[in-house]
Amino acid sequence: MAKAALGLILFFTALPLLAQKVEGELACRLTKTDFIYDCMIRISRGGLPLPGAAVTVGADMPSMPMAHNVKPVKATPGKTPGEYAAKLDLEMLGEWAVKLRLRGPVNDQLILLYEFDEKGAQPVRRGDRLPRK
Amino acid sequence: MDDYTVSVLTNIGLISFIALSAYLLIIAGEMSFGQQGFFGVGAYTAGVATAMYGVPLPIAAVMAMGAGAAAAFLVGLPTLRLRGLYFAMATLAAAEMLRIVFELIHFQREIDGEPIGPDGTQGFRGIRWVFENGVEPEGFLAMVWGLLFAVVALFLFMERSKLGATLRMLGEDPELARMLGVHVERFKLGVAAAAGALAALGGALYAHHNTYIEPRNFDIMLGVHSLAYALIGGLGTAFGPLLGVLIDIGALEGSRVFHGYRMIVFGGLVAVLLIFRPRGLLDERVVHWLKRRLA
Amino acid sequence: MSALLEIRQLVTAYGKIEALKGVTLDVEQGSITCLLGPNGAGKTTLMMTVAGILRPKSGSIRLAGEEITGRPPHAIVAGGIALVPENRLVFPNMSVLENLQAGAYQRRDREIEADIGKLFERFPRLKERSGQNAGTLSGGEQQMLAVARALMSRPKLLLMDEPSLGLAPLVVEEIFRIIVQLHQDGVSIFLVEQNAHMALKVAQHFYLMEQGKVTFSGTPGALAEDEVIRRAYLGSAKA
Amino acid sequence: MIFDLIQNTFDGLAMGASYALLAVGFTLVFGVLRRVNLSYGPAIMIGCYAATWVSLSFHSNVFALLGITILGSVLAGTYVERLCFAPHRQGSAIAAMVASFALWMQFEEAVTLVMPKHLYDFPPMFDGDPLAFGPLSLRAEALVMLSCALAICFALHRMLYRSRFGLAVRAVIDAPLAAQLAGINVPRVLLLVFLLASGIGGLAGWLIASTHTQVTPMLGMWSTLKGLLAMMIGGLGSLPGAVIGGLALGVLEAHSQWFLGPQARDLIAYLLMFVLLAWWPRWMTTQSAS
Repeated sequence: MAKAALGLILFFTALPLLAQKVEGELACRLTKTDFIYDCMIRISRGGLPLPGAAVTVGADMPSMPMAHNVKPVKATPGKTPGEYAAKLDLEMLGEWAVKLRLRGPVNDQLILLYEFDEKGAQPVRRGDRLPRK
Repeated sequence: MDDYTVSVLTNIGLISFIALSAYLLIIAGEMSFGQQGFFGVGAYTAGVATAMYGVPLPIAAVMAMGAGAAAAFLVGLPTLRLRGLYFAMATLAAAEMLRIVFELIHFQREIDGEPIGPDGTQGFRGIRWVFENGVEPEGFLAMVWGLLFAVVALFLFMERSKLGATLRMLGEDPELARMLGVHVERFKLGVAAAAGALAALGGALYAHHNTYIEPRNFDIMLGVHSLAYALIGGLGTAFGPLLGVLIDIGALEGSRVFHGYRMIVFGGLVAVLLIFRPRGLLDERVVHWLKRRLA
Repeated sequence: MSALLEIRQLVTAYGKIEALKGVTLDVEQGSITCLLGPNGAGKTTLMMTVAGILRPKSGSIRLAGEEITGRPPHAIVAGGIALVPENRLVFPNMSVLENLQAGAYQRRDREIEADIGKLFERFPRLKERSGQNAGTLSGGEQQMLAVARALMSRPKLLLMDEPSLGLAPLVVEEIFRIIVQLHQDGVSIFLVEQNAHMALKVAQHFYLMEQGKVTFSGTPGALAEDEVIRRAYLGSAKA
Repeated sequence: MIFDLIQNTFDGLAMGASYALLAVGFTLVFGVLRRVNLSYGPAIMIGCYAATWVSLSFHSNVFALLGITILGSVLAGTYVERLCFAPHRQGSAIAAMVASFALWMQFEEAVTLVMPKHLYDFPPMFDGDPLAFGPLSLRAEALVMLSCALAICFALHRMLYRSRFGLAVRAVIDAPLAAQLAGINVPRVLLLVFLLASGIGGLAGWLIASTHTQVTPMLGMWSTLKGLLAMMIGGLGSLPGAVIGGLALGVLEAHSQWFLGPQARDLIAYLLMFVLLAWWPRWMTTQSAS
């Protein structure tokens, strides 16, 4: 009985947490090897760092979904809570949809659009589709 | 199974829907360069239904199929009487129009304080029905392949029936079909709508697998890949397109042997196979031979 | 002395179906040789194979002792064989003059203009229409143009595939007059013809082809004497 | 307002000149082979990338790069012809179209493997400001491009109607079997036409790259789609039509972009292509290459 009550209380206190948005951020640096990036992933929930998640990182090319994906790697927890480190082996420079699969405290998937160049990666800002003008 | 295997298998299943959709039109004698558009219609329709209005995925998938069939019907109405090359170019134009329409759609709702919905070129995030309902990747994989097997079974059943015979006759000799009393235009519209629905079903599942879609997902690359899968896999049986997908995504992409060169290998394979096996690996003759062997 | 055209054991197939099943025949220098046979016997296939459009599966074709089997069509034209195809096949959107110029495409000499002049003398009606598109000509005129175009390559051997097909009787007679004239000018002619009555008047040697095989070879006299052939090709043949 | 309209038209004509050039090459192949070469743009891209590579490695003059661009496009074009068009000469037009797309994928990946950056600089044709006409301006490159398009169109017309090779090309268009029987080496004529079109494509690619002073992998798809569109608007298979179609497309795009935005610009272009194909197929398919 007490257990059930505790469970209920936990359930209701957890609800607002569950509804809070999980967000991710990426900071990458190109290693000495072509197209391999050292990436630091920051994951937060409702603005607070989210430690303890099992994070798998993959990537898709937006204009060839399903067929062109990168073998997902498991990210390792970094020094600061909410930070995770992973090595991404991409096939080419350009835009990738980085896919973060989260398990543990949350079961979710985040898609981050980043442009990978010869230094690192920046979030994609979309404007005109054509590179001209 | 590890995550990667599950995701590759899911992708193979998902892309098989659009490959089968291209196959259905090819055996009816039309090569569409635009099935990606209907795949996109399915993805957006189902995504809007589940993420914005809380419709359960199964119902949303049916809605997506309806939308895909309707779009394919409307595109087919003025284009199906065009021959070969002209039909190919018209469907390509139609699919590109659909893609640009996706870019123009900004339609969002506040859900839990977050704007959810298609946002033009920024894409459509948070199609999270699968996660909210606790479907594990393995479960989703089973769902995709279950539906795929159902579709293939339907194909196999159809090919044994009078409908299948009519379909192939339409592809080989539409004039003969007309003389035998087939309503060629009406029949082709029906086929186009069915192919649209099939592509849309694939799109609906894809949107929920990925949780995020954007207009660029549905560009010409996807459409021509689906054609290529059907053409290299073979036009003799519904297993042909599946074989095509398996070769490209399973063997070339999945094995990672050709890491970074896959498009070069696959492109060359398609070009060479089109010369030596114009109707694919599992063409009518091979299928006939196999059937005799198995019988 | 070997024949101008020697065909030995020629086999041509469409996929698995053999249309020619080992054809052997000769066309003598300076002769008009005629090939008879029912529809589907493989006559057009034979012509197309000699002209290089179809590739034989086996066998050999020699022109004046030289092996030409398997050569591409343009090389065969250069070697001295020109085919006047079935149903004429002129270039409909090009003028009569351009049709003739195209016929001389293999040649690089300076006598092309002169040859066109000579052909216009032989076919005055083509001269009248030299600026007109070939597609606007009548059937008989198109046939003449096709013959003239073939002659522009200065062939040693002229192949003609059913030149009288679909033409009015008067025009057919004119075409045969031209054939005789060409022969008198020294052109060797190998003719496929359904109209056996007309062919009997001009040809020196006959072959009969049935189901991809040569079943008869002989002179006009022998042909006329053969009971079976006479019934099949002369008895009911239209004049 | 009126100046905007005129300026837009100017910009449109400038853009349209490059579309016209692309469409002329596209039309040459379509008119003779009755085949759509989707690899047309990607082969041009190969030429531009080859030139960019030379430019980065040897800092060569922009006009020397013209030769490299044309050479690269022609080599890539030869590869496409041998693998996609020669084998399907008697076969299906669609098979050739799909095969040409397969090679497109190869070209795109090959280019990004060798030169992975998303954008490379290409040296400009001219340094200096656009030509000014009162409040209006026009880039000199646009004039060069437009004159090239017109000159090539004129030269091709001369070639088709005045030369021995032109006679052969028209014979092949008119009746391919008869052309073979007349002693014309049809496969060679087709190959040469294809290479000629690739060379024109290379010239177009160089003009475009040096006008925009950049190359990206998008250049391939962009060239194919714009060339295809302009060809269709010009009536599928007519050379003067291709030039007019290109200019019309450019002007249409410039105005729709100004009034409705970039997406609407592309939407309208595709809509036009769709409508032309769907509702006037007879008009589209009866034009011959002249």
